[in-house]
Formats: sequence, C-alpha cells, structure tokens
Amino acid sequence: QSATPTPGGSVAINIGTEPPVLVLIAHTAGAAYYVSGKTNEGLLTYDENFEPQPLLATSWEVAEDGLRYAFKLREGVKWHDGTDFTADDVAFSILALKEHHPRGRATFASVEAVNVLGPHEVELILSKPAPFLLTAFASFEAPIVPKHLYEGTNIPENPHNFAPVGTGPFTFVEWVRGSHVILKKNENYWGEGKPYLDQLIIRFIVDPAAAVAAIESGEVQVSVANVPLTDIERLKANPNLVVDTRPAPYSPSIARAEFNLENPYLADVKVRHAIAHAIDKDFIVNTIYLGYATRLDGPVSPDLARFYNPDVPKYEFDPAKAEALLDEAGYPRGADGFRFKLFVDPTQPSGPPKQTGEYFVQALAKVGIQVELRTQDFATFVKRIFTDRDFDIAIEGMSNLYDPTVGIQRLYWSKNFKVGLPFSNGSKYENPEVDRLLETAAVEIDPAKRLQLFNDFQRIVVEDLPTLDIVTPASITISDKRVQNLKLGAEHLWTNGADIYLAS
Amino acid sequence: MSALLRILRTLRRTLLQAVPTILGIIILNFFLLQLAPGDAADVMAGEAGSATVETMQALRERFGLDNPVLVQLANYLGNLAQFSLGFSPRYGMPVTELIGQRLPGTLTLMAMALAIAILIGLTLGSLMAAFSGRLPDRLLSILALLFYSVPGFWIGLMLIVLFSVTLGWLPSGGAGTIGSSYTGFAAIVDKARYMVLPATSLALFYVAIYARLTRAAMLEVKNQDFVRTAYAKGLSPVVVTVKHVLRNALIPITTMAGMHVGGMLGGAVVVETVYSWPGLGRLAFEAVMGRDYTVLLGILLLSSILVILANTVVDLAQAWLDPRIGEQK
Amino acid sequence: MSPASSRLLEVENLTVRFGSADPVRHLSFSVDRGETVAVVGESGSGKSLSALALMRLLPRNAEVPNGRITFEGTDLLKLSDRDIRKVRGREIAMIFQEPMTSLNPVATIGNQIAEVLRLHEKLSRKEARARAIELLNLVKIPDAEKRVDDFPHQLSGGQRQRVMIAIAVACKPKLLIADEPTTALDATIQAQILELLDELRRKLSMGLLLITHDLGVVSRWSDRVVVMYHGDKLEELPTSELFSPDRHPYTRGLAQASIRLEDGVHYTSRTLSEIRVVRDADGQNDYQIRQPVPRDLPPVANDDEPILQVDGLSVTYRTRNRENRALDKATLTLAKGETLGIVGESGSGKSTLSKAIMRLVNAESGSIRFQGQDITSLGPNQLQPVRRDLQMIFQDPFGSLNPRKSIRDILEAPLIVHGVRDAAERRQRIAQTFDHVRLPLSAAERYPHEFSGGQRQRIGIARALILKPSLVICDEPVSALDVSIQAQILNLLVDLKRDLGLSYLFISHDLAVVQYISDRVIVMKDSRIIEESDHKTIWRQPKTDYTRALIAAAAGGETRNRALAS
Amino acid sequence: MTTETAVTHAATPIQSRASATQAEKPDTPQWHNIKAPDARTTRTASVSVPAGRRELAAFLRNPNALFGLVFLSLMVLVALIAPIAFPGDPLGMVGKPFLWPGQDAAFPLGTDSMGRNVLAGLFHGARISLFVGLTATALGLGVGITVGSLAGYFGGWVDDVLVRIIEIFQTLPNFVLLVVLVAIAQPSATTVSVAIAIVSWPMVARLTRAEFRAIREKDYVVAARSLGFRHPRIIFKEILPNALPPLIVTASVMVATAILMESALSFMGLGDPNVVSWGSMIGNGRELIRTAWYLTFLPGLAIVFTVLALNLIGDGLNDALNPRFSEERS
Ligand SMILES: Nc1ncnc2c1ncn2[C@@H]1O[C@H](COP(=O)(O)OP(=O)(O)OP(=O)(O)O)[C@@H](O)[C@H]1O
Ligand SMILES: Nc1ncnc2c1ncn2[C@@H]1O[C@H](COP(=O)(O)OP(=O)(O)OP(=O)(O)O)[C@@H](O)[C@H]1O
Ligand SMILES: [Mg+2]
Ligand SMILES: [Mg+2]
Repeated sequence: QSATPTPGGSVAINIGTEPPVLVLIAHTAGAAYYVSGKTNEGLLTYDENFEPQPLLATSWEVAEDGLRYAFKLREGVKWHDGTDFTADDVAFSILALKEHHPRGRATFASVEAVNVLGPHEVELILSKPAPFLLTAFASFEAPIVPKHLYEGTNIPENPHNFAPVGTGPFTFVEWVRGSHVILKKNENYWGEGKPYLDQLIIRFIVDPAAAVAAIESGEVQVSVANVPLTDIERLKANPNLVVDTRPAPYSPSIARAEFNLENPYLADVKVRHAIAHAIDKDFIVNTIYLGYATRLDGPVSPDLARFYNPDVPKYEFDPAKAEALLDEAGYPRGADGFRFKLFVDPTQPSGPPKQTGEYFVQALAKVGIQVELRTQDFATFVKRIFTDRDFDIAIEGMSNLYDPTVGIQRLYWSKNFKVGLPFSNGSKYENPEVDRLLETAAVEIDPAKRLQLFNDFQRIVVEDLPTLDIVTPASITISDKRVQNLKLGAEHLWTNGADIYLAS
Repeated sequence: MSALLRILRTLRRTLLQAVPTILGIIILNFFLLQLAPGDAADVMAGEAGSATVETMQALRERFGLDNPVLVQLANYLGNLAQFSLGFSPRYGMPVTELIGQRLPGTLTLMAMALAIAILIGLTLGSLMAAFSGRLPDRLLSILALLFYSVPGFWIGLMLIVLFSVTLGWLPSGGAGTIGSSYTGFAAIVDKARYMVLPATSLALFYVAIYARLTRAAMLEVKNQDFVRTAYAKGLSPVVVTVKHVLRNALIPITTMAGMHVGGMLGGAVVVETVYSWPGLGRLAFEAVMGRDYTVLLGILLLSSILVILANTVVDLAQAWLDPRIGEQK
Repeated sequence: MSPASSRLLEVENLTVRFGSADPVRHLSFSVDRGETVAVVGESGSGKSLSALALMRLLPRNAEVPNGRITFEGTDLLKLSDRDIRKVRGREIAMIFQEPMTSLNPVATIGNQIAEVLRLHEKLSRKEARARAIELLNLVKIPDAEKRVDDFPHQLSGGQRQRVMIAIAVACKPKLLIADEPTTALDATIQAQILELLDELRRKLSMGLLLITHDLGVVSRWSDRVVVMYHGDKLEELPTSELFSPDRHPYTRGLAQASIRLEDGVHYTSRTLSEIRVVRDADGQNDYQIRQPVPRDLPPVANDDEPILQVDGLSVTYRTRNRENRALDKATLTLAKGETLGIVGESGSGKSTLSKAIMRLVNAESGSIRFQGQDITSLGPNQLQPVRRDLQMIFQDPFGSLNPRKSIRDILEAPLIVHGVRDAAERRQRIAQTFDHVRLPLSAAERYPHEFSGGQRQRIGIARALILKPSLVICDEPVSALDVSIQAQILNLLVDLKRDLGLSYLFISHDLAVVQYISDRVIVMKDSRIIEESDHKTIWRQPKTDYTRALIAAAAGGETRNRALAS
Repeated sequence: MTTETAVTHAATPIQSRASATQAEKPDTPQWHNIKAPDARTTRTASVSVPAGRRELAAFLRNPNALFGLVFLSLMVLVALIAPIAFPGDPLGMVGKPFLWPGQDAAFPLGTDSMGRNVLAGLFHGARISLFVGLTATALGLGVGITVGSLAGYFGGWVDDVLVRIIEIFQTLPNFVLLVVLVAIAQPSATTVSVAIAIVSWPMVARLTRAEFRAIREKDYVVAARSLGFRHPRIIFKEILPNALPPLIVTASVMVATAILMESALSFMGLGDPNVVSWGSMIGNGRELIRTAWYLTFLPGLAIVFTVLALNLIGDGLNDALNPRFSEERS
C-alpha cells in the first residue's frame, strides 16, 4: 500500500477465541485461520477479485475439461526445519486434506490422483470437474505440510498441528495455552526481504471489554472480531487506531434463522413467509449490529460478490401482511392472543445471535406467535439441532466460504440432511429442483452458466424460505495505525502476513 | 516432641481419608458429565462448521466416545491407576502436561489473592473490632460489603480501565510480558505486575468475608478473660491485640480460608476471563464447553487434591496456632 | 503503724456505674504494706468490680463517676493510659477469679510469665525464661524446667492457678489482688495456695487484697475484713472480730451461716441460719438472721431394696491418642432417703461417676441398678421413664443452662418431654419449683446470663427437682455460692428430702458441707473409691492417709488464725 | 439450737400453697434477697415480654436492622408490584436504544442496547433475583443444616459418611460445577436456583457440623440428654439456636452469593434468557460498560443495596437472637 515498507518490529494480534490447532491440515476451526497461513502456506493466494496469485505454486494450468490441474512449484523453498520443500510434500498434503480435512473430503472428492511430475511439479487428476477447486488452495484452506514429519503418523493428532513446521514467513516459537502464540520471522523465507515483521504474537483475549482495553492501552496492535460494537465509535475517534470494515470475501459470514421444516407450523410456507414479514431486518442491522452489518435477502452474502444475486424476492417488514398470512394459513389468534408457540435457539448464549433471538421473541409476539428463547452452550445447541432435532428456529452464523458449492450447498442439499452432522441441512429442506441446480453447478465449468444456476438457486430458496437469511455482519478489524498491509486480497487477515509492516 | 508427631498423625489420617473421597469425586463427576448434552465430537465438528459423517466417526473414535460408558470409566480409572490423566485429542497433549502448564500460574494467583484477601480482611476486621459499634466500624463494614456485592467482572473491568487504559501503569491482561526473556528478579517483577490486578479482583470478593469473620472472632476473643489478664500485665492495646487476640481469632479464619481454596479455583473463571489469564478455571470452563471430559476430570481431580491438601495445611496451621487441637479429641 | 508511711492503697468514695446501675457505691477502704485485707460479701456484691477498678480494667461500658484511688500517693484514676500501664503488672498485680480461662490457651505458660518480665524488667528472652522457671519453682510447680513450655490446657486447675500467681508476683508488685484464688480447688490444694500467697506477702512485704466468700479462709489468712453487700460496704473490721456477736447483722449472719468442719454440725441436729434482707418503705435494708424451724426427719429406710446399686463400674475416656481410665471399678449403694457424700481430689472421677450413673457416659464394665431395674444397657427409649426419677445438678451451673432459653423454657421443657400436656399444670409446677429454690417468679422470662452464679445454681437445682425425681445427683451444688445462699440451699435440700423422700448423691470439695449434709461419705482418689464410712466415723477415724490429709487441710483453720496471733 | 435468731415477721411457719413443703415461704413483694444484681438493671418492662416478642422488640430497636428490613421490604414490594407497575414483557423493545437516564421522561432510568426499559427491568428483575437468591439460600441452608447437624450431632459412622459426601461436593470448584449443572439442566430460574443450592450447601454443612460438634459437648446438651430429651428436640431446640449465629451470617452472605452467581452465569451466557434478572441485566450490559455504564451500574446498585440490607438484617437477627446483646443494647 504505502511507500516503502520498513522491516522490523513486533505486532500482537488479538483473535479472541483460542484455536484448538494451529495448522488446518485436518481441522477447520475458524480461529486458526489467522495462524495457519502464517506458518504453513498453500499453493495459491487470491486478490480482491479472487484471481489466483502465486505462492508456493509459481504457475498453474487447468485443463479445458476441468479434469486436470497442474502446478509448478517454487524452487529453493525450505521447511522451517531446513529440509527442502518438494512436490512430494504437496502431493502428500493434498491427499491428507482429502482424507482428513473436514471440508477437504468434499472439496477434493473428485481428485482421483495426485501425480508428482518432477521435484517441483505436480498434477491433480479429477474424475469430474470441480469448478471451485482453483479457489481452494488458499493457505489456511489447504495448507501444505512437510511429508517427512507427517507421513506414517496419525495426521489429526500429529504434534506439528500444535507446533507447526511449514514454509511460511513465520516460524513457530511457542504456544502458551490460554494465553498466546509467538511466531518469529523466518529468516530463510523465500520472499525477498520478507516478512517485514520480526515477530508476530497471537493473543486470545476472550472478553470483549478486555479486548478493547488491550487495544486502547497498546498491548495489542490488532484486534479482530469480539470488540463490542458500541465501542467502535469511540475507537474510531482514537487518533492512534484505525477501524477497518472491509469485507473478507474468502469466507464471508452470514446470520440466518433456520426453520425446522419438520415442525408442522413451519412446514407451511405461508407461516415462513409470515415470519419473514414480521422481522424487521433493518432493526437488526441498526440496533443489534449498530449498523455494522448489511441486510441480507438471500443465502449468498454480498461480500461473495461473484455469486451474489440481488435479484431475489424481498420480504419487506410488514406485520399486517404477516398476520394476514398466518390467518390464511389457518392459525388464528387464540384467546390468549397467540396463534401457536415456537422455540428459538441461538447458537451462542450471548452477543448478536442471542440478541437476534430476543428480537424474534418480541417481533413474532406482535404477530401472535409466542416464542420462547432457549440459550445453551454450544455442545447442547449442536446436539439439539442436528442430533435431537428438537428445535423450531435456530439462529446461526454461517460462512459462505469462497464458493457456494463449498459453503452453501451443504445447507440446502437434500442429500446433506444427516442426523447428527453439525451444520448440515438442518431444516431438512428437500427440493428436487434445488438439488438439481446445486449438483449441476458443482460440476459446471462454464462460469456464466454456473452463475445462472446459482442465481436460480438463490431465487428458489428465497421463495421457499427454508431459512431466513438476516444479515451479513461486517468484518471489523481494529488496528494501530502504524500497522500496514494487514488485510490483503480475498484472504483478508488470513494471508501469510509476509507483507505486514510497521510504519514509523 | 508432640508437635512433629501431631503433624505426622494428621497427615496420615488425611491421606487415608482422601482416597475414598477422590474416588467418589471421579465417579460422581464422570456420570455427571455424561448427563450433559452433546459430546466432544459434536463440539469439534460444530466448531469446524463443516464435517462429514466419516470425520464425526473418526472424532468419536479419537475421544473414545464409541465405547459404552462403563468401559470409558474403566479406561479412565485404568489410566489413573498408572498415574496418567489421559490424553486430550482436543488439545493434542497429555492432560497432565496441559494442567502442568497452568498449575503454577493458577496457584500463584490463588495464593496471592488469598494472601491479599486475608491481609486486608484481617486489617479491616481488626479495625472494625477495635471500633465496634462506632462510625469507623459501620463505614468499613459497608465498604467490605461493597467489595463483596459488586460482581467480580465489573471490578475487574473497572480496574483495567483505570490502571491500564487511563493510567497505563499495569498491563490489562495476560500472565507475563509475552516473548520477554526476563530472568531472576526482573522476571518476578514482571510476573507480579501482571498479577496485581487479577489477584486484587479475585481477592476483593473474599475480603468482606474475612473482614466480617475477623471482626466477629476478635470481638469474641476480646471479651475473654485472658485478654484482661494481658492488660493486667500492663501490655499496650496494640501488643494485646497482636500477641493475644489475633492468634486466637485466627482459627476460624484459617478454617474459612481452607474452604475457599476450592471455591477460588472456580471463582477464578470470571477473573481469568476478564484478564485473559491462562489459568485452570478458564481451562475447566472451556473443557466443560468443549465436553472434553479427560481434561475436566483431570482438573476436578486436581482441585480435590488441592482442597484436601489445603485442608491438611489448615489442620496443621490450626494445630500450630492452637495447641489444644490435635492433642485431644 | 503510722498510717502515713505504711499506707499503700487508699480507696475513697469509689463508685462503679453501668448505665443506670451502680454495682459499687461509695466504697472506701485501705490496704497497708504487708497487710492482708479480705473482702467478703454475697456473690454479686461488687467485689470483683472494685478490684478491677483498682487496676483500671473495668469493662468498657462501666464508668467511675466519683472516687479516688490513691496508690503510693498518686491517684490511679488520674493517670494517663500510658502511665497506668506502668503500674499494672509491676506495682499492682491481680490474680483473676477464673483460672481456667484467664490464661491464653495458645501461648506457653513460660512465655506468658516471661512476657511481663520482659515488659517491665526489660529482661532478655533468655533471662526472662530463666526467671520464669524460678517463678514456677517458687509457686511449687513440679518439674518446672520441663513444664515451662507446656500450654495451659496441659495443667490442672490448681496448677493454672499457680501460674496465674507466678505471673502476678513476677515483678514483685507492691499490691497483689487475689480474687477468689481458691474456688473450685480441693482442700489440700487450697491450703497450699493460700500458704504460698501468705509466704510471698511476707517475703516481699506486699499488700494483699484477698477476695473470697469463704469465711474460713478469711479468718485464717487476713488481718482485716471489708464486708460488702450489694455494692455497699457494710463495715470494716479486724479479722479477730469476725465472729464476735456485736457486729453488723449481715456480718453476723454470714458468720452464723457458715459451717466449719470442726464444729461437726449435721443436718439432723441443726438447721442453718439464713440471712434475710428486707427493704423497708424508705429504701433501707433491714438485715435479719433466722434459723428455720427444725425438722422431723424420717429415718433412712435401710430396709428393703436400695434405690441405687452400682457394681464395679468403670469408665474409660478414649481420645484419639490416649486412653484415660477416669473411673475404676466403683461400687456403692444408696438407700432410699439417704444422702451419700462424695469427696476427693480434683480429677478423681467424681463427675465421671455421676455421669456414668446418669448414663451420660457409657460404662466400660460394671452394672447400675436403679429402683430395682438394671439400667446399665437400656436403650434411649427404655431409659426415658427412668430419667424422670433420676436427676442431676451439674457442676457448672452456667454451662449446663442453654444460654438462648429463658428460665421458663428451661424448666418447661422437661415437663413437656415427660408428658405434662396441660399448660396450666406446667405453669403451676414451675411456680411451685421457683418457690422451692427461692427464686421470684418474675425472673422466669430472663436468660441464664442475667443471673448471678448463685442464682444459676439454683436454677439448675430447680430443673433437677421439677420432675419430682427420687434420686438427685448433686455435683458441687454449692461451690459457687456464698455462705448465706449456701445455707439456704442446704436447708432446701434437707427439706425436700424430708418432704419428698429424696435420696442424694452429694459431691463437694467442701468437707464441712459434706459433713453437714451426708449420711454416709465416700472418698475418691485416682479414679477409685478409697474409703467409705458413715458420717460420724469418717471425720474421727479416717482410714487412709489421703483422707487424713484432706481433713487436716480443711480443719487447720482456727488454730492458726494469724489475725489473733499478730 | 432451733430458735429464730432474729425478729422476723416469718416467725410462724408459713403454710405454702400447693405443695406445703417449704419451711418458709418468701415474703413476696419486697423479697429483696433474690437480688440477682443484674436483675436490678433489668427494666420490669422487658421482664414481662412474652417469649418470642423479646427478639422482635430487640430487632426492631436496632436502627441498622430496621433499615435493612425496610429496604428489603421495599425490594419485595417492588417485586410484587412489578407486573402492575410495568405490565407487559420487561424484555419488550419499547423505546429508542441507549437512552440515558433522565433523557426521556417515559424511561426515567433509560433504555438498554435493545431499547428495553431499564426501570421495568429493575422491577421485574427484583422478582427473579430475589427468587433465585432466596430459593437457593433456603435450599442450600435446608440441606446443609440437615446434613451438617446429623453429621455433627451423631458423629461416628454417620459423620464419616456424611463428611465424605460433603467433601466430594466441597472440593469441586463451585463455578465449574455450576456450569456443568446448568449445562445439564438448561437455564431457568428454578434450575439455576437448584444448581446454586447444590454448590453452596457444603459450606453450610461444614459450618453446621463444626458448631454442632462443639455444642454437642456442652453441658447444657448433656443436661438435656439427662432429662430424657429426644434427638430431634435436642438437635432443633437445644443445639440449633446456639449454632445459628454463624449460619445467619452465612445465610445473608449466601443470598448475595446466589444473586451474584446468577449474574456470573448470565455473564457467561448461561442465564435464563426469557426473564430479566439483575444479574442478566449486568451480564447483558457488561460489554457496554465503557459506553453505557448505567446499564451495569443500576442493577449493580440494586444488588449492592439488597446485599447490604440482607447483611444488616442478618447482623440484627443475630444480635436479637442473642439474649446477651439485646440486653446490652437496651
Ligand atoms: N460487664 C458488666 N455489665 C453489667 N453489669 C455487670 C458487669 N460485670 C458485673 N456486673 C454486675 O456488677 C455487680 C457486681 O459484680 P462483681 O463481679 O463485682 O461481683 P462479685 O462480688 O465479684 O461476685 P462473685 O462473688 O459472684 O464473684 C453484679 O451485679 C454484676 O451483675
Ligand atoms: N469428656 C472427657 N474426655 C476425656 N477425659 C475426660 C472427660 N471428662 C473428664 N475427663 C477426665 O477424667 C478424669 C476424671 O474427671 P472428672 O470430671 O470425673 O473429675 P472430678 O472428680 O469431677 O474432678 P473435679 O473435682 O475437678 O470436678 C479427669 O482426669 C478428666 O481430665
Ligand atoms: Mg467476683
Ligand atoms: Mg467434677
């Protein structure tokens, strides 16, 4: 961005939640996104427009039929332990991802073989096209791990998941559980003069108010997420700090209310429409998110611009219409003023999900639907929704990820209704047309056609409304104004961090 | 002669009694945790946000959740018999190591908090007793109650705002300067700087209890005949209070302090959260949330050993404070 | 004896006030160097308060509105707090009434003695310890080098009393105040302690203010006597005149009410004089001495089965680390209407014996037959009816009353438990028992702490009598009472025996009292019954050395009256 | 030697009333011999107070206790009239968010981040907070006193077993156990109360046991046994009243602890989401502590004052129940 980066210095980033692992070879914990790529790079990185950029792969080639991906790898790269990085490592890692990575299983499902063509050349052979695949090689999404340290081990429990050895710009120093991770500059990094920082500290300050205090007192230079929204105005006024709300296209999150279609009331599309009309999304944006969110009308976040379809039916806030719909559906108000009763379960017992739940209680009561809010810890929530299926409306935060086939299909595809599987098709939505659209899009290599399929999909699910999409929250980063190049490209803060530097 | 004997006897008795207690604790906790909905696989898969049936199955195998409950218990007890607390797949390390990392910090924090609480409590309590029924007594007891009834996180956040953000004197969280290479005295100073605020927040809650207790005990002791004897010797009020009254009044206070050790570990959750202090309370909380039973059972086991040890220390302290204890009855 | 030079302490017009009450009023007296002044008077008459006032150690809620306390020329009441501290412990020292609680339980006796030495004499730690050992030797604690590190609870009551004395005399005070120094000690130890005090008085030529209710002690050890009643000094007199007939009626009453071993009085031959104080219309006290009419006593029914038969009874207290056989194969019988006196060393198992008979501690072996029934191993339910007939007056009157219950509740509970359903009947029984023990009914709503020691003892007696038992075990029922009240209680016990046919097991360390009340006497020592005789023989022909020593210690009095000698 | 030695009006033997057993009968009104020195200081008025009222009278004479009582009554009143004063759901989003106290007359104490009426929240919150505080304390005391008194009174194997049980619960870190319990049972005012009771009874039990062990040995208990009192009577009528002082202090502290624990649970997001409590208000407001401090301060104040009131009442009760203190105060 700005003039000439100056090397040196240390930056502490507070990411709030502590991740369970540091390398995402067999895991997809959101908190680890911030760390994994710093030590273990992927083959590619992406600019704002999702154009792939070289990283460990210097060039790549996708066959016309979309069934072969060939990568030329960077030469002279060394693992942090001094071993040479080769194509074997890449082949091994991709197969490991396919085998152990919770998403990788699906992403790389069609990868039939990974062939090492030379010390720095590798090809992937697919059984059927995977049009999203080229966007799947981001560092945190598909990290490359050293074969010599992982081969023959139980990969999910490999100790290097907790003490990474990678090729990235930062090497692992220590992980003090419950406190921080220290990464230091990789002196042998392939990128000339990079990284600029000498040290990168990842902190886990869970408490939002404490997180603000930490950034205000200068103990951390960057804070992502979990800063109370009410404090942002004040922080904006702080001359030392910068508040950045640019979106994170690689994994935009959305807030949604999932209806349990097995519930007799909610099985009626009129009821679902009525609920949509009873909810004032602008209220949620303004009051709960204090404006740091965008109203959402369909399953795709506008942050995932390539696939966003603004042209879907909109359910305007209209309680009268909601009441009419409910009457029409055959649920008149009873003696107590209520038509029927529903439960609302937010994912988290605090913060915007809970507040959204609270708003649902109030808003739906106005149209005669009695709602009881249930809060619970995460484990109970997961079990209740996806195993016990003892819920009516679940309020969740979800990631669109970088491609609808990867991030959205799982939520609407009837074949992904699986009892006991978290964050699958929890509504039990079954629409053959939607299934067809999703399945076709998953192998369609023509981008235009694919986009059309997704547009149709978006329109249908918004009409059917198995899920009410509510908002896409802004991704807020607060940083010391000296910290530069924090968010780069589509990967946002999840890049390898080699370009971050401290302006004097 | 009898002092050492007394101590040994107390120790032996405590250890013998601890075995059934600890076993009871393990079994009780084990079944208690079984009642909580959801399991570790649910949490891990849920956190990942995307999973497949196969990865879920693999997770359950890793956690040993595919076994019947009694087999899991037997496995756990088997592990324990070999002095192992098991392995946590979630944290990717043996539970012993995980706990070991946090134990020293937690213990120091607790000890410091307890020390602060007792010190301030004793001082306040003595003052209150000295002025019993008069204005200073009233004011101090209201102050003590304020400490007591203000939620810990509120005090914690306020202290952070004041001392870290506004004044910039003390760090707002953490357990030490990250990446520092202090040694010796500098390291101690560094640790102490990080500990002041959390220890104070943790302590304030207990200050009221000790202050009230001290006050009551002092008033009780003050009216006893031997205090009059001490005055009759010509001793000054301060000497009488310190040498004769306080020591007798300490006994109920040590009892209470012993009882608080267990409570502090749990009460520390909130303070640890506010100060991002890598302590056992927070770990326990996360283990509950993550349904990571090996870790939680390990902590609970440790906590009970700690409490039993604390009780023993209290017993010993009391035997030292009061020669009548442990000799008869 | 020129007053100017030898006068040590001069108390003038001293009043002690608690709120609206003045427990001590316009008290004046003096003590000379080397002189022993005794203060006698009813329990609660202000003796201890006066003593505390001298030390400026009155409770915080007390004040001294007027008076002067001149000690060696300075008015103690005018001294600053700092200066009075220099007097306390060095110039004036005090032995407190209650030796059990007057020592700090968590400090060694050596340190407690050394403390005062280090404070006033500025001795080093080592010197003070050496002096402490000397002092312990002086007060005749055996093995002083070893015991100097003992804690108070490791000493017997008599030994603790002696430690108190050691503390008091450590700095060779000019005035020593001894407040009831020998209450609750058996006769031999009592004699030793008084002798010790007297010796110290002579050696150090100190003034001794001796507070006691025991006229025997007074007549034997003091030069002058101050008689107090209700906060007023009634008169002051030389000890030699204590028993002379033309004294104040109250003093006379005390003298008549007291019983001495050598007089050999027995209940069958004489009632005891009682003092009655009546307040006239103009608020003046009228002191009257009366001797109740004698009683016709039915002969002790020795005929049929005895009411109590104890055979080979042994009790062992087991504590965590030691066993203590407190009672060893005790055997005794008690006929209906008989009073069996028990005397003996402190700690010899007297209370244990009574508790074992009451089934309050479990016997290790032996049997107890009560009214023909073997009660040794009855369960709680079968024991219930027996309890009604078998009652006990506890040694510690205060401790045996629940501090949170009014006297009415305390007396009513046994009636309720034993099935007196009718509230009116209960009220009537309570009123009647109040009469028995000479307590005004208006006191019924008050709580134990609101009574004086003597009254509490009477409440204990009332509780034991309210169920109309047939056997009452009396454990030191009169030890805390001054002679006038003691006389009343003894008369009452005899009356009840006559009217209700009661039997008593009567424990006391006061031989004269035992002599007066008992039909037969047993002597205990070291957990054993060592001697048993009828009430006449035992005093004349004691069989064991211990009994002889006991009698000698108790009877030595008159012959060695110092007051007469000097 | 059986002559009267003094002139007295009682020269002739007096026939006593019912029993006719005395040699002499007191000459009542002026019978000064029963002087009980302390009796003189006792005002006749207090002598005639029937049992039970004395405590009340002593309690009411104590200004501190009275203040506590008045304040607590006020709180109870607030809890009772909440549905009348603020009909409708206190969680209702009725106004503009973040109105400061005094900013809008309709919301004298302002609104929270969701536009809920803070005053209505405080009123309705009193219901839940007092409910949780009192229920949890009552349950905890009930169980704790029962277990503790049984263990302390009977000793022996009963004691051994009960102490093990107490220890098992005592050694568990309270808050962690609380979280587990709430996770199992789902947060609601009742479950939270029960959970708090479960974690707090061991302390009561320990205290009770210690007191009972000490008091059991006292002479008046021995005396009660000698009079044939049965166990329940001895436990509840003889020992318990004397064991009360530390328990009363503990109880007043426990109510506070319970209210605070509920608040800490809310802080961790484990409270009952469908009702307002002071704790949940603080929990919800905690992130806003820097911007809208009144949201935590006001319910905090309510807790502080309630705790204060409870403690004053506790102290007052203690003094009143202790015949000694109430005497000295008069
Ligand atoms: N702290 C106090 N508060 C109120 N009254 C008191 C206090 N201490 C003593 N008294 C009263 O003062 C009076 C005198 O008490 P004192 O202790 O001097 O009696 P005493 O003559 O020593 O009796 P005893 O022979 O029983 O020891 C008693 O009526 C007692 O009730
Ligand atoms: N509860 C108990 N536990 C252990 N030992 C006891 C207990 N009660 C009494 N003893 C011991 O038993 C012995 C006899 O005590 P007991 O009370 O019967 O003596 P006593 O003859 O009544 O003495 P005193 O004249 O002092 O009242 C003493 O050595 C005493 O220390
Ligand atoms: Mg006295
Ligand atoms: Mg005895």
